[in-house]
Amino acid sequence: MSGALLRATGLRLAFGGVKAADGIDLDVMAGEFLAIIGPNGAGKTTFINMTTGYLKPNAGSIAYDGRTITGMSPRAIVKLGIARSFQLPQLFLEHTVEQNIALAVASRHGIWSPLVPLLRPSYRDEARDLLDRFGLSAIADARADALNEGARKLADIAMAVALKPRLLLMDEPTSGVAASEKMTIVETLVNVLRDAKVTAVFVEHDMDVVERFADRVAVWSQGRIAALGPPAEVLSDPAVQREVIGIERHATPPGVRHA
Amino acid sequence: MKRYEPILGVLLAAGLVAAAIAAPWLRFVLTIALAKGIAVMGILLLLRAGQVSFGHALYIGFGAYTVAFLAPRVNDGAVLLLAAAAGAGVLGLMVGLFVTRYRQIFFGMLNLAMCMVFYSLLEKLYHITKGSDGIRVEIMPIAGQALDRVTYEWTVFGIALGLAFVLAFLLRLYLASPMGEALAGIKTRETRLEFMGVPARGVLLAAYVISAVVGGIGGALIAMTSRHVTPLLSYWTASGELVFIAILGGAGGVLGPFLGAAAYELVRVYAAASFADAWQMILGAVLLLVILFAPGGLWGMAARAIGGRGR
Amino acid sequence: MTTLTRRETLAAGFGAVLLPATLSAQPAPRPAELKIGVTTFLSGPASVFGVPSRRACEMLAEQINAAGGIAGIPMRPIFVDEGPGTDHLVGEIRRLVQSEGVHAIFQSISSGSCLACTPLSRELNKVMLLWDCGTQRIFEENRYDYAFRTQGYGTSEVLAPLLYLLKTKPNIRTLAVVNQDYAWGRDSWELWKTAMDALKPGVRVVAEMFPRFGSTDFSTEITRLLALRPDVIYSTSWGGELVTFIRQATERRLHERTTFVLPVAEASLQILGRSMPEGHIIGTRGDHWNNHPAPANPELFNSFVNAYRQKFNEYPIYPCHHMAQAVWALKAGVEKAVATKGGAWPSDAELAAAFRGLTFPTPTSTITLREDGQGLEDQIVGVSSFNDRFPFAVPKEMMLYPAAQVSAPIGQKSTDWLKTLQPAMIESTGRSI
Amino acid sequence: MAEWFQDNGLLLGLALLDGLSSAGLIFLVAVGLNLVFGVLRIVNVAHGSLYAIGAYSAASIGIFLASRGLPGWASIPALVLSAALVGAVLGPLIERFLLRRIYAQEEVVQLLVTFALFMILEDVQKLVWGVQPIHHDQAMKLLGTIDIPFGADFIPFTNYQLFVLPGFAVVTLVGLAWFLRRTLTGRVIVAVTTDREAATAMGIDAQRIFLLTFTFGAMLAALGGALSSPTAALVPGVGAQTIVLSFAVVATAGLGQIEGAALTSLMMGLGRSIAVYFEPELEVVVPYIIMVLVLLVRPQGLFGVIETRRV
Repeated sequence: MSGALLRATGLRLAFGGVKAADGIDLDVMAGEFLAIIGPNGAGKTTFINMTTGYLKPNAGSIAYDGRTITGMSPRAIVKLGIARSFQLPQLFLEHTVEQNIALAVASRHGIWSPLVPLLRPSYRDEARDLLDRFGLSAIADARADALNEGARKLADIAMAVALKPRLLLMDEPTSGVAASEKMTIVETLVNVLRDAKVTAVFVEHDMDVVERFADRVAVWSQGRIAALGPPAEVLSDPAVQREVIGIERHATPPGVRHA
Repeated sequence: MKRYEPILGVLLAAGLVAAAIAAPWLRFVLTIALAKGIAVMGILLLLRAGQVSFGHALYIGFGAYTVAFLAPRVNDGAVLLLAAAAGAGVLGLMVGLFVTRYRQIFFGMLNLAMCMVFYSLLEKLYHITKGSDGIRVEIMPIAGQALDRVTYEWTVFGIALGLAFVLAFLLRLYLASPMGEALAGIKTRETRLEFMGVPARGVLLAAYVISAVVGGIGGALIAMTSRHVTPLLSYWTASGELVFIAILGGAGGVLGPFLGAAAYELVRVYAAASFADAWQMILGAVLLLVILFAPGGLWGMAARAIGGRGR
Repeated sequence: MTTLTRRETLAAGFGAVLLPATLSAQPAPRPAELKIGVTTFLSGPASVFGVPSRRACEMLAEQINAAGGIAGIPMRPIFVDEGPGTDHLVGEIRRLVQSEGVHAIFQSISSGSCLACTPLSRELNKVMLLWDCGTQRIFEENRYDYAFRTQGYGTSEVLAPLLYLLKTKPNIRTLAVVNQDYAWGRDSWELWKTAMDALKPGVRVVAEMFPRFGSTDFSTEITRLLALRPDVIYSTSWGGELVTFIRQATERRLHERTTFVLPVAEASLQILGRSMPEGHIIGTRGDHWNNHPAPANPELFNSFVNAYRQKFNEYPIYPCHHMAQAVWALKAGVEKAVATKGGAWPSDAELAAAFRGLTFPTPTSTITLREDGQGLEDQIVGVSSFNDRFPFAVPKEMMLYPAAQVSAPIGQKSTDWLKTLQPAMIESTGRSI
Repeated sequence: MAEWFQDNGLLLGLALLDGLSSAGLIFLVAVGLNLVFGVLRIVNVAHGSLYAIGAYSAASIGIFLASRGLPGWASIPALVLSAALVGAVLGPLIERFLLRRIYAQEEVVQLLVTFALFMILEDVQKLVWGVQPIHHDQAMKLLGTIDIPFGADFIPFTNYQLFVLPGFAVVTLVGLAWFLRRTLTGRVIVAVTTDREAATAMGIDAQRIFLLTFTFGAMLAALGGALSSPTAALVPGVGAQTIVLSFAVVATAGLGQIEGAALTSLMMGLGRSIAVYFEPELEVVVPYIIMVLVLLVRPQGLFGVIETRRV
């Protein structure tokens, strides 16, 4: 691990009176898996939205690979190698899963070829390979709007991975996934990401997942980072346990969709 | 279903040719139907992106008037077709740069506004356009060949059919390409496109320009067939008619526009002949029945008959 | 009944299309019925003209057939709607000729329709009688062997009211125009302006307004006219728009500040009833006023007007008279052609030849189809007034303008000819009737 | 500039009066369309037909009452009554038997259902009321005129156009605003307009609201028609002319925003009347120019709210 891949400094953003980011300073190290935990409304998704260009901070800056990306468009940021997945899966609902992935593959190469099929052998193979690794081969030909929540979630992440990012931000990758499958899926995901040497930031509610897979964990509370460090250390902090994890475990039983 | 599309296309074309040989007056109606079918492919393209243009009669009118204006100077049908296509493309680019910033009703109504402004110009610039009287288009040589009337009509019919084939083929490729699939992505998840590094507006603009080009071609063919152009070609109801044909034919495949256009023109002719003062009611009722009882339009019906899915 | 037979023909359309279309090459056999295609507005705003004219046509066909038909053959009109626009109409004309096998076509109210369809007379070698459209462009820009207009045209229909105005109100100084924004509105203004500049130079045009075709509110235009107080307001509007304009204008007493000149007012007078103010100049696109003081054939005139009234509970309006003129011209033309062939049925070319130079009687006068195809129909203009006979305004102090004096000579464009007019013409043309 | 105002100030004043009256009428038609669009998300093309039928019915009922010797003052309540009647009969019929079957379908299909309905109703009007212009101006005549001084001169305006039309528009605007803000049903309608999903999730009976809103919209359309009938002769096609302007108002105003519709109507009414005074040829395109300019500055419409998608 060598230095910060992403550096957020003094990020502030308020919606009306609500401070979604109230002075966020965070370094994401190259190659690490950073988990973000915290109660709903703490500003976790806002951080991802700001990093990917969907929201513009009122103050502060974000640097990626030594370069300031604050205020850049999502499109430009993706081109630099930052991809994301979504809390509510953002799939092309009238396309098949395979087409969804292939579109992501295609967008890496530039999509401006009007006469060669999307599902040309090279894109198809890459998409199939990815689906295989995510264990989605069986539903490759299903339309995205026919999938269950867990499959949508995975397909959504697979699309982000297909962009071959250096930094991947995932918003609650395991919400909606059945508890019985959760560990297997995360394991698969982590293997894929480690193989591709992707740095990952993920918002997570399941502390078991955090404990097992995160290199570091950041605790969000009211637009601030309340704690930051290795999972074992942070999760055993009684204040964190009381204010974050306790509430979390009662407020959102696993499998419930966050709207 | 997609597999059958070429075969069905050939069958449909053979049917059109047979009808045109058998009844000379139908040849005229069917040429118009082909021309409108070509234009409706552009509507289909935009529908892929979930956008409804209520103003594409603008490009029909533009293509038609391009032919009418240039015919006395450039007396060759082939050149005029190219000119109409290119002109409509440029116009489409200019209008598209503006309207592709908008979605849904705003997109629809801005297109309508452009169309109505063009219509008003055709009416207002009386000394150039002859207003509602319109401009007559004489029989013209095509690709350097001077033609008598019947040969000319057959040639235009043939060109319309040939263009329909070529354009439908290209459109089919386009729709299956990354550009075409990204276009369909605008309908369901436009934001995701941006997060994949794909400029959604550019994708839509490209489709918009293509839709303008085919609109221009359709309009030029209409002018070469009816040989008289009037501002009515660009009235808002004419735009509605294009959307009407698209839905009647079904938005599932590239044959839909042609099925729709042929059905539309034939129903209109037969309704007008049988009930001269209630043809609108009959057309409206046909459309209503198709929407309520045959979702997917005529193409969907054909697809179900063969046993596949519409798309 | 007719619908059914036509539908049968159509049902046969797809099946019987395989029949060889070689009939026209044969020496023409005597048909069992004389089929006439009639294009007219059955939808949209201009159906105010189209539907009454269709009624008149059906009524006359019935009468003629009851009296033995035309040259012994019953006539059957087949109607086609002009409403959907020219690309549809051009197709319908082909269908009428190539599928229905009509023997002649009565063509179109709209100038646009006429300009689009008349060239087909040449291509399809079919006689077309232009029964109502007024554009001067038809016969001034082209020569047609198969097309004839059985009524007057824009030039005379505008010039006659202008002459009447200048004679009765020689001191006008300002004028405003409110016309519908489409070809007739623009054309009729250009004709008027050209003629006015020649006949009375120096009249100032204080407003040129062309509200959108189909407007339902003229309050703004009227306010502006009230403020401008022009001596004359010229409008060739018709239908619902003229009714709306006159009602909104009279309610605000615009008619007390100015003189209206309304060359096509006749068709709206019944609807306006007592709302039409008195003392304004009105025209009827011809000489067929329902109160014509001295029609050439009073019995025929009254029988037509009364039969129409009885059947439809209203007076015929000018499109009905125009339609009747086409029917009478058809009768005269066909009978002349048959007589020329000694009783044998004429070919299309022979039928067309019979119409050239044809003079046929109308109830009010006669109409001659000139060498170029243009009909010469006299014009009668007067000022609106009320009497006991009619529950709506009719003209009084009428002047008749013989067609030949208010039409451009053959081979000359109307706008060129109107420029050559001399002020002396105001006194020399027209006579009181 | 100052000089121009000195010369034309009085005219501008007249244009203002005319603009107010025409804005009133534009608003009455457009606000119903906007309300329906806000709640049902359907661009109701048949709104124009409802307008026309309202106008025709009002004229017929007025003529009937007059022939029965009813006193003149009754003609104004008769207008409102006939509008309510038309809306209450046709609105539920259309919503219940047509629209309700297609809420699940794509927007374009919904739009076309109303387009088909529009075509059918055009012919129905013709069958019921014929083609000759119909007019009944008792209400306008009854109220007489008022002389507005104009320099040394004076200009008569009809009280009906100067006061009744804008008056009805203001009453409708205030009444609607009160209804939407202060009553439970009104608030529910607003809730459905702003966030349909959330509203239904909260247990709102969307079907009832749809029915209610559509009926209400139909009544407003018919009211617009009825109120216009004393000033204008009714002919076939009057609906098509009216609806296209309302489209522009809706897109410019912003989704379901009644205040937006009011402001837009005012701008368009004034814009048009000013055009008639100073550049009459521009009158037709003024509404579209206004629409394009507004959307350039505010892409979501004058009073529209930007819909941010949660991701």
